[in-house]
Amino acid sequence: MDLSVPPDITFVVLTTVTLLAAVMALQAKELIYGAISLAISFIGIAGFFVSLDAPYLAMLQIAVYVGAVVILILFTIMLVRREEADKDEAGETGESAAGLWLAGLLAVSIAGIAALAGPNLPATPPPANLPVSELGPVLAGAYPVPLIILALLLSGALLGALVLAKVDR
Amino acid sequence: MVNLPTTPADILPFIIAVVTSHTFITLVIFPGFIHLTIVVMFLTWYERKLLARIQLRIGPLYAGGPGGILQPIADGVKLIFKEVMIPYKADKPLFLGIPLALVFLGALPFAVIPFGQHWVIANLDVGLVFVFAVASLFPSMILIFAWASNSKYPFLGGLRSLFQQVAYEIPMWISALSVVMLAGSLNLVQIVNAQQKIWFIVPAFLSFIVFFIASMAELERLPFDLPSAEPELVAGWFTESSGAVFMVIFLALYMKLYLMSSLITVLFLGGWWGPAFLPQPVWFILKALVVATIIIIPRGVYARLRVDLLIKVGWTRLLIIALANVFITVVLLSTGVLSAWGL
Amino acid sequence: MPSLVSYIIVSAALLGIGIYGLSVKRNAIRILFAVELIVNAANLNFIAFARYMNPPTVSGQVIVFYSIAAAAMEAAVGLALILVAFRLNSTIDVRKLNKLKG
Amino acid sequence: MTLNPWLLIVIWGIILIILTGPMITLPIFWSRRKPDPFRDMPFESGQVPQGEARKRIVMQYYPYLLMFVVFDVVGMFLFAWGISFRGIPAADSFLVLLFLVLLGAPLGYALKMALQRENW
Repeated sequence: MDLSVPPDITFVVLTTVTLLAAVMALQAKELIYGAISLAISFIGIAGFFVSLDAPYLAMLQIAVYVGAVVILILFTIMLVRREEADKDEAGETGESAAGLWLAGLLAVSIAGIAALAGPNLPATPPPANLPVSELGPVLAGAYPVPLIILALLLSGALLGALVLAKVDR
Repeated sequence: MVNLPTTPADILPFIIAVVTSHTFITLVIFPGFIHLTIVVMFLTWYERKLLARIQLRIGPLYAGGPGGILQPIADGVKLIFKEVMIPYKADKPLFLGIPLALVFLGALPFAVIPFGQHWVIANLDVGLVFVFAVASLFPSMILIFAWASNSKYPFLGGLRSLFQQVAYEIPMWISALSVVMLAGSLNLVQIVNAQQKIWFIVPAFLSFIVFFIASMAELERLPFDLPSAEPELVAGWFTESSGAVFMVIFLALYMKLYLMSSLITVLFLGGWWGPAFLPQPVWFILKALVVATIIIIPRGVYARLRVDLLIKVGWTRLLIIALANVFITVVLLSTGVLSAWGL
Repeated sequence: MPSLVSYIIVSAALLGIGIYGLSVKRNAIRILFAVELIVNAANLNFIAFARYMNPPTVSGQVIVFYSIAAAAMEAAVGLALILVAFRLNSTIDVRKLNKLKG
Repeated sequence: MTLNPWLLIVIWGIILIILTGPMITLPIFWSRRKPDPFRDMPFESGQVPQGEARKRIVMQYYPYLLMFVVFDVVGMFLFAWGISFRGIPAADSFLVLLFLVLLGAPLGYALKMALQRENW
């Protein structure tokens, strides 16, 4: 979507917010701050969705992730005792370095492959004509089997989580 | 499009052009900040006066003008000069930051609420979902604030508030679904435009009832004000707040009251449509204030429910009524009964 | 508008952060955070590719819809599992949850 | 000239931050702050607080929270279907109905479980 500001500013701001918040989500000392950073990171992703012409998905992202999943996470953090939840996280230093290497290698290789393939990938998007109302028919009609599987997944997850969480006597 | 100034002489005309542009006026003056501040301050005074009348009291009287109408300003000045108390061992950044986030989130959805055919800040295609998505951030904010206070009453109140708002959000969405189907759009301006001939309260009456009850529960108004039940929990999740923090939370709550009244007006009561002798925004604000009055009145009249009953009602009765109305809407739309009104 | 490659790079960075958390963190809730970040990285890629297709297609958004639904359910079940683990072992450190180790 | 609505929302958000932010940040500067263990004590009707404040979590309403997460997704799906209800063929709408019916059974069971107090 043309934001009538230099779009690179939008992109840079969103990237900074999303990635910094993602790092904070994993590194923040208290888990509550981690959860809040995770929420901010999700909102950043929603901002990406808006700039990529998928406003409905952005709203879905905020409503489902920030509105619902983060509440569940907060609830669990508060239920699990605090001193337990905030216990020293850093494993052995060697382990942490190995994790950093693994993650860095993976990210850099994917980014490298993307950059190598860059000339073949489209640099500018085609003009958009995707009104929100186009999502409905495809969602409801084009994929009937996934839809039913989604219903089964939702019911399975609901019942499964309930049965897990209930107290056995 | 106004060109950016290049010479010093151009700066003054540039500023004048910006300030008189419709965008600037919508942002700052009419549906924007000044209008919002005035209405919210009026609502705080209005609620006190109304409740006083119901209970045969007088209410605010001395602070300026007729009926103490300057009382909100006096309150604001008092609160802003009080000490900012932070409870022992409270989480300071969250304790101070969450109230600001609450008032921000309460005011953000006003960007998409249309107060008139052209009196809207951002004519957004997914406006309704935007309002719901922003409103769905409230419960987690309240929970974090209650947690940050490090005190028992706020924490209990915050948990109650969380469960209550969560229980009523889904019935609210499903009842709004009927309206979306009737209007065929999520754009709030188009939803109001579709109501030119018939207000949606008529074909979607059950939805209106559900939406109204659910918004009362979301606003924690009596008879649903369990999170701040005074005899048990003092002031609920904002027990520990005082001074400026309290003022900001108070503003956020009234902002949300006005937001919900406006949303009901947009979805069910025909938005700005009304006889032409008054301008559109006046009709809108009148309707919203009437809705706010109906939301406020039970506070002077009713007792409150028990919390488990409350949550149960939300999930059993209201959800089913809302779904029933969706099916009614499906039938109405597929049989074409409403085609006389252009739906 | 930025090119498709820049979106892929952002997504790869998010994936890297997620993988790091997944491999290093010991707190079960943090591991869940990492999984959510990885899912989000994938979603970002789907939306970006769908937008840069010519003509832009809505199917990418549908896939992301399913993905968000699945990720939300995964979080719900995962948090219930963490609850049970905490109730049984009074810890959520994944390295201490080793009862099956024998 | 019409700006992009999302840009307008961002501008509105910035205006809000600028104009509401001082309401808390300024009083912090000018308010007298002298830490005093008695005044900073959490409010408990004059009693001295005992134990930790953040411990009493009620599990009783947890199932409703789970139902909320599930029906959040369903609600958003139904909105997407509702906007273009007129443009969707009846067979597809019937599929959506089937989707809802499939979800009705677990919802009923979850409610039944949630209402059994001894489970929580």
